[in-house]
Amino acid sequence: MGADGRLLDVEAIDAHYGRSQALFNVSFDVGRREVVALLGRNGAGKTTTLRSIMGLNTVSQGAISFEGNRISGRRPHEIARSGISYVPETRDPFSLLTVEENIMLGYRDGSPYDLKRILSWFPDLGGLMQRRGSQLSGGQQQMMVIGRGLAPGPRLLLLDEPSQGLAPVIVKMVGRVLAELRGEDLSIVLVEQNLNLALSVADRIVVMENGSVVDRLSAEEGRRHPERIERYLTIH
Amino acid sequence: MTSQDHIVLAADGLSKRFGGNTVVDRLSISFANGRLHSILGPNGAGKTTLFNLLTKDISPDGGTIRLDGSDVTRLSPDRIARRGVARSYQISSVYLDMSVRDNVWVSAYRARGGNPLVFWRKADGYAEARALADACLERLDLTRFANAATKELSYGDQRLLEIAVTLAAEPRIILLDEPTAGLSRKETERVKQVIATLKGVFSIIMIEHNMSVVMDISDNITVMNRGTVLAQGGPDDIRGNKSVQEAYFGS
Amino acid sequence: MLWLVSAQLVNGIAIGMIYALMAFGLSIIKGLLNIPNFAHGALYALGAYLCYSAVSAGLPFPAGLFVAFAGAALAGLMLDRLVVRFVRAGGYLPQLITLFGAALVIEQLLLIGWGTIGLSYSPPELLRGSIDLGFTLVPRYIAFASLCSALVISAVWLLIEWTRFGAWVRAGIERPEMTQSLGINVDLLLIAGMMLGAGLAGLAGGLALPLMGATSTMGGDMMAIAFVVLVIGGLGSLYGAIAAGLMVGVVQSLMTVAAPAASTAIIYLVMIVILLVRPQGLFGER
Amino acid sequence: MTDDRCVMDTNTHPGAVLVGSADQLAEQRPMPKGGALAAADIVRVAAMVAAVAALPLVIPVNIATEVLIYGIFAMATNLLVGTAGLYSFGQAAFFGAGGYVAGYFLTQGFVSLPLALLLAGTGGGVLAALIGALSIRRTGIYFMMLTFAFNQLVFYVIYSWQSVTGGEDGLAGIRRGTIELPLLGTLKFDDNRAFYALAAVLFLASMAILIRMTRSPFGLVLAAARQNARRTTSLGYSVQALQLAAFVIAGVISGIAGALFGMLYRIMPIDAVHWTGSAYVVFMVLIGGPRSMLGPVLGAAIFIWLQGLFSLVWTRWPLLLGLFVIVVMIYLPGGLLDFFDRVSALRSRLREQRQ
Amino acid sequence: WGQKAGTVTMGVITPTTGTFAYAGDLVVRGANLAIEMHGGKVAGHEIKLLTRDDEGKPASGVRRVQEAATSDGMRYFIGAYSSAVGLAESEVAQREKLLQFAAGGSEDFTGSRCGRYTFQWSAHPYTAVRSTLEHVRKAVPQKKTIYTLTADYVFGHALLKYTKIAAAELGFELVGNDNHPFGERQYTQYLTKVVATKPDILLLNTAGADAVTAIRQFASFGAANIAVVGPWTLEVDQLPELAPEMRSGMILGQNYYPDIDTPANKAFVARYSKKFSALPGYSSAYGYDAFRTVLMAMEQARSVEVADVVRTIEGMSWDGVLGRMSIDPKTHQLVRPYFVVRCKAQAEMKSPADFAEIVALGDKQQPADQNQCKGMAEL
Ligand SMILES: Nc1ncnc2c1ncn2[C@@H]1O[C@H](COP(=O)(O)OP(=O)(O)OP(=O)(O)O)[C@@H](O)[C@H]1O
Ligand SMILES: Nc1ncnc2c1ncn2[C@@H]1O[C@H](COP(=O)(O)OP(=O)(O)OP(=O)(O)O)[C@@H](O)[C@H]1O
Ligand SMILES: CC(C)C[C@H](N)C(=O)O
Ligand SMILES: [Mg+2]
Ligand SMILES: [Mg+2]
Repeated sequence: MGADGRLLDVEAIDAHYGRSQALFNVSFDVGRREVVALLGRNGAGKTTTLRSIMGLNTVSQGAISFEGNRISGRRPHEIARSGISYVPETRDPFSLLTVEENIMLGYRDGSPYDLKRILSWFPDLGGLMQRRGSQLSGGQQQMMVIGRGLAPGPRLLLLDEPSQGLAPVIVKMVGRVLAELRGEDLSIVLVEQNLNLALSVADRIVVMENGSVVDRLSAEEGRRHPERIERYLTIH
Repeated sequence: MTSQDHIVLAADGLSKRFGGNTVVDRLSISFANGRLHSILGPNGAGKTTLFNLLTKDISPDGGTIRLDGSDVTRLSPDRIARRGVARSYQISSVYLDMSVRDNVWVSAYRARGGNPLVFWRKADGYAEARALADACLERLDLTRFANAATKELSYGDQRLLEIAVTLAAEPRIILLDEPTAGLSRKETERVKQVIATLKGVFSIIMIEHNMSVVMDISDNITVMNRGTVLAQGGPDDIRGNKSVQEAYFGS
Repeated sequence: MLWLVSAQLVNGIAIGMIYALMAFGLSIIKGLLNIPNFAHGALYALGAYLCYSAVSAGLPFPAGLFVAFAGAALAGLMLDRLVVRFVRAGGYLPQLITLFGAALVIEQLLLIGWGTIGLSYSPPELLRGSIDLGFTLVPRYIAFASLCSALVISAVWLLIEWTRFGAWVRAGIERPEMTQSLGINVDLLLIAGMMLGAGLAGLAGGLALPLMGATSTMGGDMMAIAFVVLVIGGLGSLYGAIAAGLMVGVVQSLMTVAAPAASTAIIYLVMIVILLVRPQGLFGER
Repeated sequence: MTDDRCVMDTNTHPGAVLVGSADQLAEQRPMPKGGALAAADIVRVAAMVAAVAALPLVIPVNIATEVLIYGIFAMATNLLVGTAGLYSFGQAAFFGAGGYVAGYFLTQGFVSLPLALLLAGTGGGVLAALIGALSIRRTGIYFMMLTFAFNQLVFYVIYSWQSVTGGEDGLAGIRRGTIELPLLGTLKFDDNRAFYALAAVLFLASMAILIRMTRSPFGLVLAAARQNARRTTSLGYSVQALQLAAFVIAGVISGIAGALFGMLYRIMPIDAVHWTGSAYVVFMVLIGGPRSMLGPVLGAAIFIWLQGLFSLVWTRWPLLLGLFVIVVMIYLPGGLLDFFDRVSALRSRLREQRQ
Repeated sequence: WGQKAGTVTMGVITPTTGTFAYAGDLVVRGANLAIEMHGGKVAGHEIKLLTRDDEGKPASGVRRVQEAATSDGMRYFIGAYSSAVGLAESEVAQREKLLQFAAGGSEDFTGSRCGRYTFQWSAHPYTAVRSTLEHVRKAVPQKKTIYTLTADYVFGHALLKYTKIAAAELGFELVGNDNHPFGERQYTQYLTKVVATKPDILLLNTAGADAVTAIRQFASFGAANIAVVGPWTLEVDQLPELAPEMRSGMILGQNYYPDIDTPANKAFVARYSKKFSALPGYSSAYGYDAFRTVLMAMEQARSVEVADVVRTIEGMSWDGVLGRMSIDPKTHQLVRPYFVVRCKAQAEMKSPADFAEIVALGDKQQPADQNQCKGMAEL
């Protein structure tokens, strides 16, 4: 645990794909029970940032630490076991496994998010348990992978565009779930194009552009001055 | 010229079952020429499956599909496409191992009547297909990526490319499956504008969960639930519909 | 005629069970690791040689079978660490050809280690001779071997079904990054899957020793049949491996009554017909 | 000017109805390019011709001929494996069909070489059309196994039909045939060098055709279908028909290669039809690199040459071959072509550093 | 013609990989020993020995022979081991005028595909079958019915053909036959048929690994009252592949057996065992005796020109490893004795390599009217 109660520290990281650089000196931190929204246009580097935290991209400069321990350079499954979980924007369902297997794949004993709890949020999934991951509609997959990310009982959840492809009623549900989770021992890094959703659940906002962090503000500020964020997201 | 109300595509009593589940249930729907017709519905309502049936990506278990009045229920998907129906996919189906430009080229070549069996000429020699491809990239602001490998695009940019490929097919009827999912505001705005300008000339059928897009530009909206039509009407009718509120908006 | 047909039926079932074991190991590696293991035949041969050496050194036959299993599993481990893991990212074909290269190496190592002359071993006294069913003789050893195969297949199947092992490995294969992100050590899983599959190949080789002897080329022929069984049965299906194994054994045997020269060709015909009618195989899922 | 072409130029395409009509494209002239052939292309062609001419000076002429024959076979296979993504494990059937058809013809007292090659190509093509029509509908490992099984069936048919094919002994006594030319008289190929020249001509022709093919609309669409068949279908292409066309083309070319092989050693051996022959040719493709047509040729050359070389060095030579395969796949996953890429990348990086 | 003055290049083209992988090195041993015992020189020329792997495949054999002839100036070779390979190579030999001393079970070497440049070292299948069955007739007269299992290629076909002829001549009854593909590994379905038919004798017209596997699987049935007979089934090289209890009592025809009582063989066996601490088998004896014969002919002709040597061998008669031998000039078949052995039970064996005892000798040559050789070409 960081001295000042910080859970995650991303310190001045760079990341590359081959020879092209995708992240430039990105820094931010996440406190305990805090939701940090990471916003930015397509191609800004949000996904790359999440993948770097998860250990799926190597970080060429800088360091990432979790609960005071350096995690950059460790292998993804070790990072996951230290308490971080990832829900990718591409969903990546396991197409051959059943929905139940998909969700419970990473479940660890003692996790507060068991199947029952996950189904209480997404009752639609209830009737689909024995389907294969590939036999779901887009939105159903999205619910499934959110559940899959929670099942291990992480202390930090990396959510990449969770509302994508969800019907408004479910988007609202996701908003409620995130609010509920915030009351527990869970922090979230949320990448989200749905600004309303992001603003309604986030504590702090980090805005990215072209691989760099260009603005940081509290959610309160964001809600009062949405134009401060939107100028990065919409046509000038 | 056909009138605005001419029905270009219609399904009658269409059904699809997966195992024991009826996913599309004796559904009848018709799409008018030049209109933008949106399809809403809860997750798993059967919207994508309906698209798959209309383009014959999967075969229906019952019912008929008519294109310009003629029965196309038994046609193969490529024949349907050649009759002027093109679609985008919910999960991006771009060619990851090709350049961005070639992705669109494959579509444009066929659109301009290109014969795929031509093996004695170089592909990059076809001026017209190439011009069409480049124009489509430009429309979606992808020109700067034209020579990039597609797998290097961010997810949102791949979604844009998906739309560019669909447009390059120069269809009369365009089926778009959640065209703005995963796009940032700016890109969403752009796609919305592109769609809005196409409307009137082309018949567009769009599945979309983003209400600001749907309500702004749709002529017609059908709401599906459990494989059947729950409601149908203009944007205002739908907004006011009680059962739609419950099943879809959740308020 | 009838007695001959029934005799062949019995023989076919017995032999088919051994085919099933071989296909089952292949199926584990294919189903769990998504590799068409071209080295499977070589591992089978290795098992036969190891079993031979073990029993020649005075160990009882069951211990020989264990040595075959363990030795082949170890070879599977080495195969994975030294070779396969480096080409895993490349996908299907590079793995296939690398394993083919590995098979060449293993076969030649067998020749170097045990010499070019094939080796023979008679089963323990208890398992010699035949059981007289009245209409036919069934060699005791063949009955034993097919029983053994059935037991092993069931045991391994239970292991995969009752633990989360199977789901983990399948997930790890399809999406290694995602699986790791859920805290699962994919590398370790793949090793375990490879060892299990390879071990079963070795065990099949050990079981085959009294019937086939030990020769360096014994694997190639067996492997072709095992692949056929695998595909007829449907990839990744236990029932499939068993049913198809039995089917291939029986068809082959029965064909000997009608047209012996075609008894090998027939199984390919059967496979073609099945794949055309039911592309996913008998028990496979699409 | 083209800016508003995308979908906007509905005036020139009323109703934007563009149902595929082939003649429309016939009028569409290819874009003129600077010069008929780019300078780089000329250099490449010249280099290839020179390499083919020099080969028999470096290695024994028969081996050189064999390299070219397998080069043709491997290039045809690469049309399937590399371009179309059809992992066929049954190509030996077509190689064999060509070899046996031409061989039978040439053992029966006929001598016309063009006719023999024509028959071989037809034999390979017809068989490929039959097998392809049944197999193409399946994908992935099922396609692989179907082609493999058909290969085995063809093998057993040839094996059992001893009166015509010689069965296990192979079809022996194949003559090389002659070409009657109006002015030049009769061309004979009994001399191994003359036969090499024949193989070289056919090799260069196949290479030219296949390279052009991969860069043509046909090749590009095949590549598209490889990456996403469903998407390609939805763009209006009949994917299976195109793949079948590729399968047949590969069958024809493989058949011709088989005929040359039979004539080279004057015997068509049964093991040329065995499925391992199919596996080997796929390996040649992968070892060389499926990205371009040069790869398979390199693969064939290395494979045949190494096999000969290793077998002289050590009785346990397949071990060396196996190690070689493993090492190539580990260090050059894209095949030997990767090696050249690495070298040129290294060179450009060095150049960069110097500047 | 590539032949350096002062040296003569001879080749051994045999399998070191594939189904007959065990044989290649053994043939080379014998060939080397022949050269060594000849003093390394012949008719004033240095001898250069090439060895090549034919992989047991006709195309590879042809390729290697062709290559050795053109690039290395090879003029003489022995091989192959499999008939299919040897016959294919024989065509190259005729075309390139190379002297081939082949061994193989096919009658075509000296029959329909005979050639002036090819000599056949092994016995004719007629001789093999006839000698073996003659002995069976004498040793176990009560056994009358025969079931045959035949490898489906020239070698098996030839043996089956002469089994039918010899059976008719000697009064056996053939009660069944199955052809199995070359390289078959699964024999129980055939054997089930055999056991059900209850013949007196199971006669194996098959060789190599196929035969070994078939016998092994037959042993697992424990059908003791069916005698196993192999006219040309297992050479002595392969006997150790079978456990003693699997082979005991089998009656086998042999092209060679180390116990043969001739001075040439005694010398060969002595030298061989000293060098390799093992007894020579068929493969080594073939390599040795074939090379020895060619070297003898060169000396006699005082020439290493192929044509001279061919002519000399055609007219020669000599004491070889197998006994008094000559070549039938009309067919190029080596006229030689054939040996029938009975495999010993473990208790009877005096040493691990004491597999069998020679119980009969046969030398009936194929009747001339059955031979299909259309005559020899000019040199
Ligand atoms: N595999 C890759 N290879 C090369 N470049 C890549 C790769 N993936 C992403 N990039 C590049 O890295 C940059 C950042 O991409 P990233 O996916 O992180 O963006 P993002 O903010 O998540 O965008 P989106 O909202 O579209 O998902 C982009 O410019 C993209 O082109
Ligand atoms: N291959 C399949 N096998 C079985 N069921 C399937 C299959 N594909 C889809 N389904 C089911 O059919 C129903 C309709 O799916 P469809 O994809 O059409 O939904 P959708 O309306 O597009 O939803 P979303 O908005 O989430 O994309 C879902 O309940 C889904 O689980
Ligand atoms: C000596 C042998 C084993 C002969 C070999 N079976 C052949 O093909 O003729
Ligand atoms: Mg992203
Ligand atoms: Mg959908």
